[in-house]
Amino acid sequence: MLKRYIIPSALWLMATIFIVIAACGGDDDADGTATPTDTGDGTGTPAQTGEGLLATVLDRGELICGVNDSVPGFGFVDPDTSENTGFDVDYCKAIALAVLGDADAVQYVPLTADARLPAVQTGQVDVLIRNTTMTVSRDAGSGLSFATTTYYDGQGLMVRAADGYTSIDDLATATICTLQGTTTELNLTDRLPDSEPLPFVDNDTLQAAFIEERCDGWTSDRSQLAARQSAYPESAGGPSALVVLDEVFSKEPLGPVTIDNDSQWFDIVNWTVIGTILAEERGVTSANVDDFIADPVNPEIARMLGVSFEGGDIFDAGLGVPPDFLQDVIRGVGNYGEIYERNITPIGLERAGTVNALWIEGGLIYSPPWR
Amino acid sequence: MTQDQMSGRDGEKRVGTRNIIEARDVEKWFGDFQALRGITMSVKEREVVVIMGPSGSGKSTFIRTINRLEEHDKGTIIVDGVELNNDLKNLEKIRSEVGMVFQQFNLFPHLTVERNITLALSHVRHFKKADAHDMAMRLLERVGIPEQVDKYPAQLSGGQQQRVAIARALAMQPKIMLFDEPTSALDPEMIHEVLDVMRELAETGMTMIVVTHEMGFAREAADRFFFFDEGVIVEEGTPEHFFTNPQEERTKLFLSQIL
Amino acid sequence: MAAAQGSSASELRRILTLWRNVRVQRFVGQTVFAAIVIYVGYLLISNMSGRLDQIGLSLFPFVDTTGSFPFISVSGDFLNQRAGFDIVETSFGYDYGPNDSYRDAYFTGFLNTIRVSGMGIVFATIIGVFIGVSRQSKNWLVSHAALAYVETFRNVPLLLQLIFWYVAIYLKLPRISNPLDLDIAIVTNKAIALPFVSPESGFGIWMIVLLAGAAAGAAAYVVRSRRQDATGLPSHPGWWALGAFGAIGLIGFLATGLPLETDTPSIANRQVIGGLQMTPEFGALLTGLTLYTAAFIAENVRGSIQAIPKGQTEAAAALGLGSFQRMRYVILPQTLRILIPPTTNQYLNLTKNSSLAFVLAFKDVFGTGSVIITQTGQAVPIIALLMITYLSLSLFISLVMNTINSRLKWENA
Amino acid sequence: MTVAGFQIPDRRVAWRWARENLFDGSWNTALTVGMVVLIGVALYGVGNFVFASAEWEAITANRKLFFIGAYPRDEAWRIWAVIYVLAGLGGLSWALWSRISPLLAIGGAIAMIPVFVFMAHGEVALLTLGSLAAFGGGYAFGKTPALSGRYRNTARTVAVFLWIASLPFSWVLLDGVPTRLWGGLLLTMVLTVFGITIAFPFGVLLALGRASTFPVIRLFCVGFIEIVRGVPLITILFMAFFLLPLAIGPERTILFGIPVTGVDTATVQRALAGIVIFAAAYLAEIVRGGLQAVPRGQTEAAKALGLNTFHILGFIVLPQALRAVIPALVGQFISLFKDTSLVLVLALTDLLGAARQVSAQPDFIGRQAETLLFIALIYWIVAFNMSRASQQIEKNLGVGER
Repeated sequence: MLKRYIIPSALWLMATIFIVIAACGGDDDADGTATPTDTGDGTGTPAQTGEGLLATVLDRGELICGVNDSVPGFGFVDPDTSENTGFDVDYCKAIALAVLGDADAVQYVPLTADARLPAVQTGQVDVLIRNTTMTVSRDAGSGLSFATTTYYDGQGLMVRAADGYTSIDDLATATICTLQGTTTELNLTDRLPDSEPLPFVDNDTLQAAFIEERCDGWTSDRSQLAARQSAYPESAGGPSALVVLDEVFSKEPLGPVTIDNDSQWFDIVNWTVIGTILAEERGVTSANVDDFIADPVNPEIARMLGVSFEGGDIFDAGLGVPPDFLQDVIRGVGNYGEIYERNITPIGLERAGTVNALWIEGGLIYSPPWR
Repeated sequence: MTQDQMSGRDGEKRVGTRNIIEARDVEKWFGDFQALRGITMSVKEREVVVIMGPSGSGKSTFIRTINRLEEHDKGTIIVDGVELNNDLKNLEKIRSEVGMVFQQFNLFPHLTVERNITLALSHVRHFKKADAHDMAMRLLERVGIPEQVDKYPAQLSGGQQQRVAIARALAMQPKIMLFDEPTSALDPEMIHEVLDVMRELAETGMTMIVVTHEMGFAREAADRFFFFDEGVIVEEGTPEHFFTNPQEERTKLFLSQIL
Repeated sequence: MAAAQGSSASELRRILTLWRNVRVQRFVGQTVFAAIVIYVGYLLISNMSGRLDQIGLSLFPFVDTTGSFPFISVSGDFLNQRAGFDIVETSFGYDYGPNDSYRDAYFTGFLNTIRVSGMGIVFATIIGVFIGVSRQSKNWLVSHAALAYVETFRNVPLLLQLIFWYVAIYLKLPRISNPLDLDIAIVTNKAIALPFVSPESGFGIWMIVLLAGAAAGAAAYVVRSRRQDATGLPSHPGWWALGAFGAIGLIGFLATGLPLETDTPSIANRQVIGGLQMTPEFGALLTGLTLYTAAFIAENVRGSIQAIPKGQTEAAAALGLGSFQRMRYVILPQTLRILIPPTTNQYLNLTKNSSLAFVLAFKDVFGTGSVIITQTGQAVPIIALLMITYLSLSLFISLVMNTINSRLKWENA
Repeated sequence: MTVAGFQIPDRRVAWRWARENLFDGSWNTALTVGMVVLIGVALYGVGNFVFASAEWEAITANRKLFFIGAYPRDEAWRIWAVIYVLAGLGGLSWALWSRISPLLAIGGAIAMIPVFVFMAHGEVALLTLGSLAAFGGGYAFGKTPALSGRYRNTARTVAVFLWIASLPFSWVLLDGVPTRLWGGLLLTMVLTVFGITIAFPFGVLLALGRASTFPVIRLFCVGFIEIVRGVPLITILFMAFFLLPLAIGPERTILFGIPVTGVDTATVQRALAGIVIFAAAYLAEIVRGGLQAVPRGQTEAAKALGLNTFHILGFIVLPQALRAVIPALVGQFISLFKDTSLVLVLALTDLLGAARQVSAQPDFIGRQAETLLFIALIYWIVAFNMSRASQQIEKNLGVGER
């Protein structure tokens, strides 16, 4: 009889020991000097490490972009066309245009909140553009880099109008639905320590629970709340049955995320975003970009579009992509304002007067100089 | 066994006068198949009755209706003055008065030989533990295997198992014993050890109904003989009548095949 | 081999013979196999480690490798950091808050897994046995309803069933604004609450009295069993034991001055307060796991009842045993022997399946683990930890069930 | 005989049947009445939902999503091609092996689901009927005198190879569309079928390894099997999802100190890898059961004839062992079919994922009950019929009869 336990027990023990020893082996390996891993680095085959993701993406001919598939406005699947659309998705296209010159050369990987950061860490996606908040621990401690913020968001709390809540403090002991594994879950605990968070893995089950009054409040980034509010089913009272409370209790700068050890790739992603902002600032749109290519009215536009200004040299910042990459980007997806108008305005989030307006209009959307 | 039963050695006088089993027009269906088509038969006290017939003739079904392992659909069966019907009280009374031995022994594999014998004694007859043990030992001696008392059925040979099964049935001190082909699952060399026990039992004056194809036993021990076919009694009589002068064609055919 | 006289030919033959030797072949074969396995394992792990190292993570941060004995020290590292997220639903009174560490969070999830699996095992067994016995019912309607149950529940993915129970059943319970208040119980989709008791002064003494009652019950059982053996009269030792325990417990309860206080649930501030509460998330998970597993257990029960030859029942009936006695002394002991191994498998499945809680907002050990992965980025160690956790649970359940099985010796029936 | 209960010839017999089966004693009558009430309430609830309160538009508007996910309509011919090839092969096999016919018939019936559920869609119905024609064509070909007579054994061997070849063929054909677009029932079927067929050889090897007399190999196999079986599938999927790219990812795979180009896996392939690992362990246990069912005498007889170990395994032991476990293998197929729904955690859009996408669409928000019931029906039809088919095979092969 005893035999029946000895074997599984021994196995179990061995499994544990194996993992531990393997881990040590791994550690040694990382610190060591002449191990196979290092040989890999030592040989330094450019295609593998030197040019990193850019080379990989060019080889593959396709960009793998981690996105959301259930937030209207930012990233969701259009039921009519089965295609991914939204603000974040347009930035995936922008990067694909910048690197490959083809807006369709993108493989969208829908990711849950839980899976998104590991997906970047493990190289499953080249870039993550999925309402991800930049925080210091994510940037510094998790092997990730955050590019220029594309949307300045903040956490809000949405309640049903009929319940009569007027401020966030009214919900001090309430049940509040949130998404699992997000910064909003952590912020909520900081802001309302006595509340009962109910963390779901996806927005759909969360909404079902909220409609049934399982929870009293729904906390998320205000952009997502707005998107959800705009699509709130009529059977549950429609958008007017909901109120997003005024207080914003966190800063949620959302932007593309890349892996930490590949600065070239990071730069391409970062400056593609900046390019769309600069284009808006300079009035370059998808409609008139060809006019500007033909006649760049000032040197910065010429530098940005990678064309010669009055017969001068073409400016190449050395990003590793052709200097005229922004031409494709602007022609394909438009400038920042166009992307915003196309995706976010329809869900009811006006831009004027918010932090997401251009800096010259009092907002935070600002482009460093292109030179 | 009472004294007068023991004394009834003489074949002619041994059989009593009272009908201990009376079956009248018994019919039984299995779905659309009619297994018994009107069986009428009575068995007297201390009588040994042997039933023969080809397989599917209804002989097993009939003796199983006597302790109501099968419910009959029509007709009446009266056992020791009690009619078999849906009344649970009658049923339990009859079942503890009628012992049964099965073709497949049906010993309880999870119980020792002793527990097999004493189970019903303690839970139905409410015997003291010591008394039940004594009873078990006495019966095991009677069937000739007292040394097997602590074994499990799987450790015994077929003949030994069947003898335990007989002892188990006898423990309830039944008035009637039913044997449903008790030797047909046994190897030849074990058949006679079981038949010896049965023969001895018949000599003590037990009322027995035996379904068997053992001609030797039938000729020697039986008082009366029935031949079943297709759910009816084809022929009935003494063993002599049967083996020397059967009347019906079907009986003749059957006997010619079996002898 | 005696021919080895030093000549090179015989030396060669000796080596060849050695090579043909079965034992040598076995040894070489296994060594090669082991080497390949170890090398491939090393390869995969060094790759992982290298890749993680690039982005500044380590493969298994629980352990520090140090030069001196015992070479490994479990440091915990990130698991000691403040978790920062809250888990509202905890089990067995375990106290957890957002200021506790990731380790505490993981443990909270672990206890939740144990609670839902434990309760699931109990309920699935009860329902499974009930349905399995119903499958054998002579009543056509009952046996076929049981069949429909089994075929429905086992042919649809559990994950789908869990979502269904949550979204279509538990969330549709009365809302908190319009609760179903049954005086003794409150039913809302925030919680189903029953009255419960909480200890008061004298509780400790009463516990001691209860202990004494248990001892008295055991004594009564022994005495009555002996009497039954001695006299043959039915003495119902089980009932006597229960009676003794109950009587002493009740007297003690009154004597210690009613040491329990009823805790009736109520609604305040849109929350259900007090009493014994069950959240819809836990309810849906438990219902789904229970009904799904019960379908499989029912099939096991049916199979094992059918495996008992009909002759056993007949022989028992022919001896005059009543239907309860037949079940208790003849059928059940034989059934259990056949039933326990496949049922153990179902218990293991239930425990593993409880990880599907991730679709509901119930934090079991897997759910907690995946939150920790997101918050810390430490996928490798957490997945390893999860696997070890589930392996341990599986091992524990097998151990318990095998012990029970080996105790069920025939003679104890 | 419950079947007899349905063949009630006239009223008297019906009444007798009812009395025996439903109203046999007061307890039974009470039970019957109780059950009637219970079933009535349940039927009313379901009926009321299905015919009155449910809005099935969520289903009809999303037919494509449920069946093939985001697979482009223009490329759907690839799927049809695969179905036609499989149907033709199925027909051929039915003609060659009469004994496996239940499985094939059920497989065909499952392929017909789109027609039964979506009669409205003319094109699909036509194409599905076409697959019936392919099936019939294969059958007719298999029944030609040459194949059913002289060359029958050759034909069988060829058919087995065709089946094996049909898998990579199907994958290559389907792969004309990137795997990220695969979804719905298509993805569920791909994961199940490829999962179990790829896992099968590994399962057999593991089972043989576990039964081996070599302690090192046995220990490895026992360890693999028991560890995989001791943890939930979801952790294995997680592992495949997170750790596989780390271990064999595109950049740093090193073999004997030489860097080699690693494998760049998409989510579907990773999920498949996880499923294969999982299924191999369970299949190994099933095959082990089969190995144990082969009497020792078989091996001994083969040894006495002078066969070596490989011949004994290949010609004597494995054929008998595998034949004995066909029903269990089908059972594993069914449970894997249900378990693939867990790829939801990797955000793949299988059948369950499709249902969740539909209930998130603005037009159909909150229509979860309809979508869940609909896919539950699909899962149920497939699983139930497969299990019935396996029972039939069990009977045909005489497995389990002693």
